[in-house]
Amino acid sequence: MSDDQPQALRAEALEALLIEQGLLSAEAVDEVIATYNERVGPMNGARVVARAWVDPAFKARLLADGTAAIAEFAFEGGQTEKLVVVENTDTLHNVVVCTLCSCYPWAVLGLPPKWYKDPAYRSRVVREPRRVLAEFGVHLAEQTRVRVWDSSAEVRYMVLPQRPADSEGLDEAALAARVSRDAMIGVAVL
Amino acid sequence: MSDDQPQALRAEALEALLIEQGLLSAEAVDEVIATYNERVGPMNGARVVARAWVDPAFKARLLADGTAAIAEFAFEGGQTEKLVVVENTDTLHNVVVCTLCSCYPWAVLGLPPKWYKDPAYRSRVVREPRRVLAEFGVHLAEQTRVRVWDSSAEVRYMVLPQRPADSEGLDEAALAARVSRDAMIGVAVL
Amino acid sequence: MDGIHDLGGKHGFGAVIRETDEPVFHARWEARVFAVMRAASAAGVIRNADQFRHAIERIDPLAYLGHGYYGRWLGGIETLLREAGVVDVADLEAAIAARGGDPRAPAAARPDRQPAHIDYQPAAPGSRREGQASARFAPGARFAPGARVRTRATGTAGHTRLPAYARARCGTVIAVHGAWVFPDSNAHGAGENPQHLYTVEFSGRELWGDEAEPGTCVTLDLFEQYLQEVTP
Amino acid sequence: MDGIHDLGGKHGFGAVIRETDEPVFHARWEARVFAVMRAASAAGVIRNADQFRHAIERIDPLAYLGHGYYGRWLGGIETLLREAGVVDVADLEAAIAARGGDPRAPAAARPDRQPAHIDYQPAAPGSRREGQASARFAPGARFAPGARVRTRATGTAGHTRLPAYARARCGTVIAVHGAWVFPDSNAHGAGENPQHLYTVEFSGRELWGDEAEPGTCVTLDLFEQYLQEVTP
Repeated sequence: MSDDQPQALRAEALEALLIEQGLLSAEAVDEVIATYNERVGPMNGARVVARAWVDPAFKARLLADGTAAIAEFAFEGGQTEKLVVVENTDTLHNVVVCTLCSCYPWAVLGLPPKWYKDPAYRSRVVREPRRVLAEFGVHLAEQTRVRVWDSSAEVRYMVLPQRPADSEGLDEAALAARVSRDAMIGVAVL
Repeated sequence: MSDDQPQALRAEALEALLIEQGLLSAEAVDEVIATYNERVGPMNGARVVARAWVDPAFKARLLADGTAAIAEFAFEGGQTEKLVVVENTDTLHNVVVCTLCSCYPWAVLGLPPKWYKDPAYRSRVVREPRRVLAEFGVHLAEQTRVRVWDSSAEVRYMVLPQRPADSEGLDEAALAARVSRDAMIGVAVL
Repeated sequence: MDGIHDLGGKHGFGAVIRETDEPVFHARWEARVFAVMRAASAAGVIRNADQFRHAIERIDPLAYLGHGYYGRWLGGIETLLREAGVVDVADLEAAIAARGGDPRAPAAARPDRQPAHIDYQPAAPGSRREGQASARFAPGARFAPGARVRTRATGTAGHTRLPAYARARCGTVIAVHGAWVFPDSNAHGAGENPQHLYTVEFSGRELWGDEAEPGTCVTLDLFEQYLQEVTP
Repeated sequence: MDGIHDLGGKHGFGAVIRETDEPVFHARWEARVFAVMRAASAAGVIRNADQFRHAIERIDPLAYLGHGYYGRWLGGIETLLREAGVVDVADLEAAIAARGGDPRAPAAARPDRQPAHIDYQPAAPGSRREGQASARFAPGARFAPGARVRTRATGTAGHTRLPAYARARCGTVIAVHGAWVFPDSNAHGAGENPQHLYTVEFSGRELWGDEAEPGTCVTLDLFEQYLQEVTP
């Protein structure tokens, strides 16, 4: 993958052929770039997490039915027909993967990072999650159980991280700014 | 693999370093080339097959203990510590593979052809042997059973093909000339 | 399909490499591929996500490992566009050459001569996913939370969402998700075959034996047809 | 090791490509690799075939699929030569550059920082294979021809000769070969652990389910430790 020039030219050629046939507009690329840079991304999931931290009723709804609970945010982005939110606790750590392709809850987390889609993460995290998490800097206590969610169908998973101990008194927006993408995948703690 | 120049240079560099250290002689490459072009190859297996066709007592010994039976030929070549010879009949067709690497009975067949070592043959012949054999031009009757020998340990397998119907009266040397490498792997019939 | 894509539990891929300040798209061509995917969907060439995933599974295995995520998409989309006759490979190669590229550079696409899904019609417009499938699916779920189930032992040449690492394994149902379209048939235009979907939890030990990390488990979302009851 | 090398039953590799009038070596560098392998064996760097096979399994997966048979050997040998300290990577890269090559071209070798086998000593000179192992192995074979056996369900991070496609499968013993060195331990310098070897026949249906071709079976040569008795 050191040289992606052949793929770049092939994509450009394919795009040109579809534009010629009237199947694609020349502006579509810029629209894609704008959508996933500006509107669809982990800032959406962060808002959901922050609200769950401050609003116990919302948190209960979110854990009971993630799809219904996030409907009020009206996110765009797709790939999130059914959302299940799983909560980290003192005794259980959750982490999400898709070993067969790269399923990911776009509406709340945007497009996945490269490592999430690469063979190393997909192959290893189901077999040796503690070792992989340690490489990410997450060192779990032996007695903390680890549950790896392999997204093999259309259900999409998001982790509800534990609220940082030093976040007392922050409002919802300030809390959202503390929530990282990696924490919502389960490869970071806050 | 369109361009194997990096591998070629790396091999040359490695060879040079070992020669410098006195671990390898500059003539070793030519000796390897001579050995496997001139002395170790399927002409050896062909002699074994031809003898089995003309000498029923040898054939019985060969099928009972291949290693002992070929000892009288004193082949060189290695990779054949224990040889098992399996006989094709009207109702059973045998074919040999090594799915995990490329094990092959060097002493009787020489070094394996490229296709034997490539992913396509190794992956497919255990799962769809009839289809693969058909691609090789071997169309088996439905009632002929197929047994695929996957060489997963140090036992090496060679197929004893059926003697061609039109070979009456040929002597052992003429018969040997009729035996192909592919027939001894089991991907051809004679 | 027992393909290169089925990576769960495989060894040899090294460390997880993270980028700092990773952009959403690393180059404009990645976004182009995304736009082409959308156009192919709108044109009806990509009929459903299952067919698209299977097209990606069918690309050249070397490209699968070497061309990255959008390179894999590119291979899958080109496969489907050529199978549908929307793009002709000669035109594509001419367009590559016109841009100064090598039209014979190894491509990821692997179109079938007779694609299995060419006659595919959705069973009903918009009926692809949960809501609609549930409505048309009368029978109740076969398994309830807490049920012990065993997965199918063998693979298939077609599309499936039961990874190899979880075959012939026993687990416990921890959630029931209603009826969903069955990818194994839907990917091939062989019907939506809606059926109940279960989240099944497998212990690390069940999946990986003695080498499993202690106190770990994996969940998978598995379709009813993959599962058998375990008799206690 | 659940590595890229475990190809049996995998889909997606296309047609078997045969060459007409194929030479024994396609280029001189292939014979060079062969000669280097012999030298590495003579120098004690390659201690046994199991260790060498495992070194090949450990190379870069892309190189495994893309560099051909002797490219795989090259990767395995370079791995072991570097792990043994016989070859330094800086010297190797300098030698490549001196020949006009790019020393940073993707290499197949994947040396471990702390190779598992560095302290390996053969249990006895020349005791690697059948004859000697049998002689030192007292107990009788656990299974006789005709016995029904089931293979181990799980894989391992180390070397093994039980392919993934034949795990958790029932078959019939058709031959007993005496005691042989156990590759799973011998590859790692963890002892020769000699044990009985059996040829086990599996029906196509047992391995591949309903999609199996009728009237086909596969045999594997399997070590006693992989096998369990099937109680009828």
